[in-house]
Amino acid sequence: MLWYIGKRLLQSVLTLFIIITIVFSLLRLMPEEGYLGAAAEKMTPEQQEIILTNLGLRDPLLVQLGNFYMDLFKGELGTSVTYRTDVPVTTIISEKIMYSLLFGLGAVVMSLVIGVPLGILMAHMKGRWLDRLGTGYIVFVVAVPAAVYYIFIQMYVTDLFNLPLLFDEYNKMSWILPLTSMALAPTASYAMWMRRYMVDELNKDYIKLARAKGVKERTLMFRHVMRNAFIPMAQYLPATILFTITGSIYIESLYSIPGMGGLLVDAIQRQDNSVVQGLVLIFSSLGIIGLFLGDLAMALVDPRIKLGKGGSTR
Amino acid sequence: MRKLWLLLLATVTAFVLAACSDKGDGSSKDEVSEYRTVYSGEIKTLNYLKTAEANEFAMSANLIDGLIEYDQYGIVQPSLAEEWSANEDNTVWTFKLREGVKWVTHEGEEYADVVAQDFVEGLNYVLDAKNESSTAWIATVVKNGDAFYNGEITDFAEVGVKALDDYTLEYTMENPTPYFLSMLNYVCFFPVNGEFLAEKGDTFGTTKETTLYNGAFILDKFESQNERVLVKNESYWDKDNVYIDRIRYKYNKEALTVAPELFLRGEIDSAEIPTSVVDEWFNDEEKKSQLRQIRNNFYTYFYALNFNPQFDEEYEPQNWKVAVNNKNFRKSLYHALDRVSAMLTTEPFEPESLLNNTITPKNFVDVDGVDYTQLAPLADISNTDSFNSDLALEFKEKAMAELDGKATFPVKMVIPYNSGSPDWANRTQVVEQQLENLLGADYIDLIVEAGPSTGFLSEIRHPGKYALLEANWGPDYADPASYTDPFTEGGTYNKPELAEGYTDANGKSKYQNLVDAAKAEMDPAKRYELFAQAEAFLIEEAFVIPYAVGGTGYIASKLNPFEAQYSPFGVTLEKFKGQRLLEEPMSNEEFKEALAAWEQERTEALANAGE
Amino acid sequence: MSSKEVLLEVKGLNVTFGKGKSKFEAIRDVSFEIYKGETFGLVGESGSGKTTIGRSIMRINEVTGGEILFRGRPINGNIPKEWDREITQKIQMIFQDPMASLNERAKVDYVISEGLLNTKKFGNDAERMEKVRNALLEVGLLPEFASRFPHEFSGGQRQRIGIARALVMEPEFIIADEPISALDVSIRAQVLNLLSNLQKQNNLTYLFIAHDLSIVRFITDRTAVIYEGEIVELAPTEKLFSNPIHPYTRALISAVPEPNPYKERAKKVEIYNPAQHNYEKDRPSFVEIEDGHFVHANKEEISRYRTMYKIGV
Amino acid sequence: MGIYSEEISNISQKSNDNLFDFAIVDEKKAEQTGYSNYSYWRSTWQSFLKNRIAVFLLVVVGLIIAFVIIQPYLPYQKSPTEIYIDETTGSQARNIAPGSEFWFGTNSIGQDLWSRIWTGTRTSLFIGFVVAFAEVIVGISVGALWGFSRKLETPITQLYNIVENIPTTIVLILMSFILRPSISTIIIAMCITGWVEMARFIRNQIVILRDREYNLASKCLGTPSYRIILKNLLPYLISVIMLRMSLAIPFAIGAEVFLTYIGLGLPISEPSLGNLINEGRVLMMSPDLRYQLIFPSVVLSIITIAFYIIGNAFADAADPKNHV
Repeated sequence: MLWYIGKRLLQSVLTLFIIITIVFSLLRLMPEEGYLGAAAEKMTPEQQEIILTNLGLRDPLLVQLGNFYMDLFKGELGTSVTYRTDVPVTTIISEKIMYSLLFGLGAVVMSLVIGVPLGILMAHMKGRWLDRLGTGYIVFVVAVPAAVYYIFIQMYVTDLFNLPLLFDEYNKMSWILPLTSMALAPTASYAMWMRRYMVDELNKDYIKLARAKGVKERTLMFRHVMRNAFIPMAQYLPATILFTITGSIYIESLYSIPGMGGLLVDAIQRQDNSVVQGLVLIFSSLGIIGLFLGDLAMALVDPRIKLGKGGSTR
Repeated sequence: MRKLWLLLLATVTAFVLAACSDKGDGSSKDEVSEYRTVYSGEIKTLNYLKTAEANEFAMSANLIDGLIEYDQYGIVQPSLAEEWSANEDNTVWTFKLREGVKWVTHEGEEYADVVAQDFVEGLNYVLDAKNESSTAWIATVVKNGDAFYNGEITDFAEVGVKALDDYTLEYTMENPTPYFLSMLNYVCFFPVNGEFLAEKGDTFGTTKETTLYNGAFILDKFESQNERVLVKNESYWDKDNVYIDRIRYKYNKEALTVAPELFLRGEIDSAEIPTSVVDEWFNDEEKKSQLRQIRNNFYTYFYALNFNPQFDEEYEPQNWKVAVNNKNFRKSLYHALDRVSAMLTTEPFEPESLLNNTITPKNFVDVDGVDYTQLAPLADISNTDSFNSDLALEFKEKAMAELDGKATFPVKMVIPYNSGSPDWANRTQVVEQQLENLLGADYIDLIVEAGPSTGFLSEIRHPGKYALLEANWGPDYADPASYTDPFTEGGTYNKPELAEGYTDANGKSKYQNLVDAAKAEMDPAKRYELFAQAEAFLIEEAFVIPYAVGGTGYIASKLNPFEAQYSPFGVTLEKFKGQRLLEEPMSNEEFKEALAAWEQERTEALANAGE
Repeated sequence: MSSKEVLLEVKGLNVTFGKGKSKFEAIRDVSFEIYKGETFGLVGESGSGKTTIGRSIMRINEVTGGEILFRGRPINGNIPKEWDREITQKIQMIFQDPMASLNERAKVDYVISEGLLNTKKFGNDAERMEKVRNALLEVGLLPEFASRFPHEFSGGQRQRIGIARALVMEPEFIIADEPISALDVSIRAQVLNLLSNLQKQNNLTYLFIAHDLSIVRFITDRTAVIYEGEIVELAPTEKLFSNPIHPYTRALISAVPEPNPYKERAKKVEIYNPAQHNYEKDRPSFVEIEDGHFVHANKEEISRYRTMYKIGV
Repeated sequence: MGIYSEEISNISQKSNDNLFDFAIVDEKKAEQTGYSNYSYWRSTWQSFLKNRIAVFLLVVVGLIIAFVIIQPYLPYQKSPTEIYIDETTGSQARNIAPGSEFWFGTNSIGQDLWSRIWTGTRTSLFIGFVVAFAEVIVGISVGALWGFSRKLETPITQLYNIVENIPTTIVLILMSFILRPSISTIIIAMCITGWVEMARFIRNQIVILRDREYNLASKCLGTPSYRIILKNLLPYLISVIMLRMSLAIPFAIGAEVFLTYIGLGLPISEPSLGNLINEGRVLMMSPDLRYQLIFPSVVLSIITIAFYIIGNAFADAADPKNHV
């Protein structure tokens, strides 16, 4: 078990290393004008060159990479250049991460609270109106690009219920719409999973047997069906939670939530390499941790799987 | 078991929600004059010695005072300098500083006095290349500035700035600089407290705590992508002229989209109204009264004909080169461009008000109350619309006759735009259609191309990958020379020096010689006239097609723009000092009345100042 | 069994699966010879390794030790391409489950000519079609079936398609891996008869893998009994059934149900206990206890067997 | 007892000797009974036809595709890029509400929204199809190698872990930044990340299939690996591949909307659903102009939902288990 975790950790660190190196190199392909900002227009080429040199962009790529890893080793992510000049990346990210966490967790909790019971109900009433309604909702949310229905929600619902257009951390009402919008998609996928696994499970022979034996429907549902239906979900849950936490770029920008998603887009557009790097590090780590936790959860929930035998691929 | 789970989840949700919202209502606005707005362009630093971005200028303009300022008519007024003088040839400028001006911290505590040495420190920081200042190129106007920046000189004492005593400051110029005063409102000439700077080191200007203030406002809150709050500086030397107590900038990535709605809901006090929704505002009685034009700025827009075409072979750059070197061809384009139709995409109601017939816009400089654009050689151009379809077709005939056999028709013209700007894209489509319709598809074939949204200049304009390109330029100091930079040798625009048949005996282009002569002249009246001649030549030969001035669009705002300090240079236009919040936003009619009155008053004020 | 020409020889075969802790020895030191034209049976319970042996010969499973010779030439390890192609053609296999061993998404035509396509053993397409036709006829199916999909057939028909697939290659040696155990009882005989007839017609040699002793007795000439990866007894089939020596073989044979209920009831089933062997000091070996009858035993056991079953005296 | 005795007497009365003749087994006829005229694709299709909604949507999608192709050639169509001039004022016909002249109204510079929407739909569908196609090709190739070749398994798994963990957003944004905004850029950007899921999916399927007996049989016959993949494995995956492909189309269209939203999409001189929606989004707070957002959104939603449902219905139909 320990050996397995250790091996997986080592593998993850290696993967992370490669990812960061790739992103680091990719970022160096961006046009250099971005580093100079609006002033580029009026600077002489020599002046531009001096600034670029001072930013370390004239060093060989390997040296730049080396410096980055040296910093990382010390627990620093460097300082921002074009997002918040000279401010440590860790400071910038730590300002944003709380919002993303709150919204991400809020949305996950909301979608679990709504999505799982919805899926159970749908499975229970398979083929009836609730199931159809739920299926319609799932199809809509999964198929239509989020950007489109987010806009419509903001457009009509703010008017309808007189809710604030923008997020304001002091105004409770302003939390409602972004949270709800954000929860729509995960709610749909939880409901979809739950329904599918429940239906699969309900079709199995042991359920028929139990029914024939006269086991109460309630007991059947909660003891047998749900427990087994949860097993496949357990594997994906950590990953989806982390995915939601890393923030929704749309929601954050539509409602002005100062979270990490918006930060990522901004940082890339402003070519703030160190911030992008920092975010990639965090996102990728979260992704890898998610995978790992998923496998772990799977192993804990499912008695058939034992850790130790080979790595599992999703 | 399951109920427990749900209960737990519900509790967590409730807790999370409660925790986030418990901080209470932070905004109370009784009796304070508060100005609220949304923004989408984030500022990256408060370090005014480093930045060159408009958004950050807007911060430093209100947080830091420089030596001089302007009144609402654009006349220089004392600020931190109470009086000043220059020597005969405008190479040495001496300033007498105001006493008792304080540096304060973000909490409003006094930190130190503002003294002459602070200006020296500021310039030293800017000219030190390792600080990566983006405005150093302006500061190199002082003696040895460039040499120090490039590291040829290491002793800053040799640079042309000296604190003669605590309150006397002397600048020595590299060359005669009659317009030096107008440069002083640039952040690179702002003061900084040396001790504080040394103490903060690299963190200077990164947060509100690591910045010192001597301006009208102090930064109370600075959270990227969230909110910035400025509050009035109670220790400000001229605080009686600051009428707004608090300025709140709320971040919104979609500011452009939601700001109008927020304004209507009374959540903000100023919102730009995108062209696409202006109709709707004008059609609504209630909204209409809250909408007015934005005041023009000094950015000037023009279509540049490229003499160094480097675009893709498939579009025949050589053919374009032949065509563009024909004056009649250029003139046909010059007269064919219906600038009004292009402007309709951004200003559908009064497109003419933004058109500009010259490169230098009006109200920029004047000779004894006569505006530069009305000087003899330019007056004609300024007063007639370049669009003339008859003339255009006439020139087309001539060009086709002259170019017969030399160029292939239709001439392919690559006309790129920045894909980051939808307005630009729309305009380009309009121009393409309008020019082709007027001049005929047998004559020209415009190829609209989307350029990248970042690196547009280095991808498109600098390498010359265009035939016709909308370009703009903003002035740096109060002298027509400021508008010649794009077209003189070394400029990164359309390289008119490569035009064939315009080389003078000394090997330089005709335009270059005209500009050089003007630059050498020190008497303002003659100097400006020479510049006007050069500019008239540039337009007359149709190297460029002047198009418009900046400041397009409409705004709903509770600010009165005519109370604000006025000057094309530096950070002046961004200052809130002197402005009051109106009860009701100005309507467009009111705006026009006020504008007319202001122009009248300005002429008087300029004439008075001239005396 | 008229000629004693050895077609296939397995010498000291070892097959190991996995590595390290999870290492599992599927086959330990197995040797036997198959003569041309005979049907060689391989019996044992499931998991005993009989399929592994078949697959090792087919070169699906990697061999960890020993060698397999076809006509005296090794066929495993690094072998010349030419030889590789030849044995691919000469050695064919019939699979246990006709439901699983046919590609459901390909037409019978392709299924049968797949091998031909690989070896290019036909001049033109018409010739290939002709071969497919013949193969189908040979196994008693209509040639028109070539254009159908496997799932349109019953289990017995499918197995015949599987046989046709092997036959079309014109092999010398066929490994039949429990070819009838997945079939309906009613058609087992049909397939077995088909196999016998084909053997006579085409002069084939079979390695017949089975767990059902009665079938083995019916079809094979010689039989090897395999237990946990080792051959415990090998003898001409009749001899094996009439005079089984190894206690495992005896247990196996005694477990075969008798058709006669009176005899069945009177029958005493022997139970094999592997602990009965005492191999600590006296290592066992594969000994020819009488002509063509081999037993896996140590010296002590050999002598005991000789006296017990009165052989080879 | 009474009931049955009557039955029995009935039977005995009706019986005759013929009934006890031996039936002659006609081997040939017996063989023929094993035959059914089952065809995989026909059954799939028939099974698909049972899903009324999916069939309806398939017709809708078919009509839309046909329509966007022929639309420019129909009478009374306006140019998607021409800026129309209002006869009375002489200026651009801006923001004209839907009516008889401009069926879907005009946008803020006077371009006809009706033709822009169909041109945009054409562009978006084109992007969707190309991306889906490329994803399928690359995904299948990599997935097949990954699943089938034991040597390549570890390196590809590593590659997968890496590509999978670089946030897709970052790749999309970076690619659109590095390359010029154009249709091919968008397609490349989306393909770079898109194939990954497909490859993993194919790989998992192949791992499930590869050790089935019929593949061993092919190996015994000396069938080369490429043909085993091509003939033995991929035909089994065709239904799921079709499903993935039909889902890839709406996802690609959605990704285009996303890229446009963050300012990296197609230039607006090249209409696509993404930039039409983005153009319309600016107007969302003006009720009178919302039609500029609603029309493209509705068209986009219909297309994405249709592909989604069709894809799922097809996958269900393609599963032989559902062929009754």
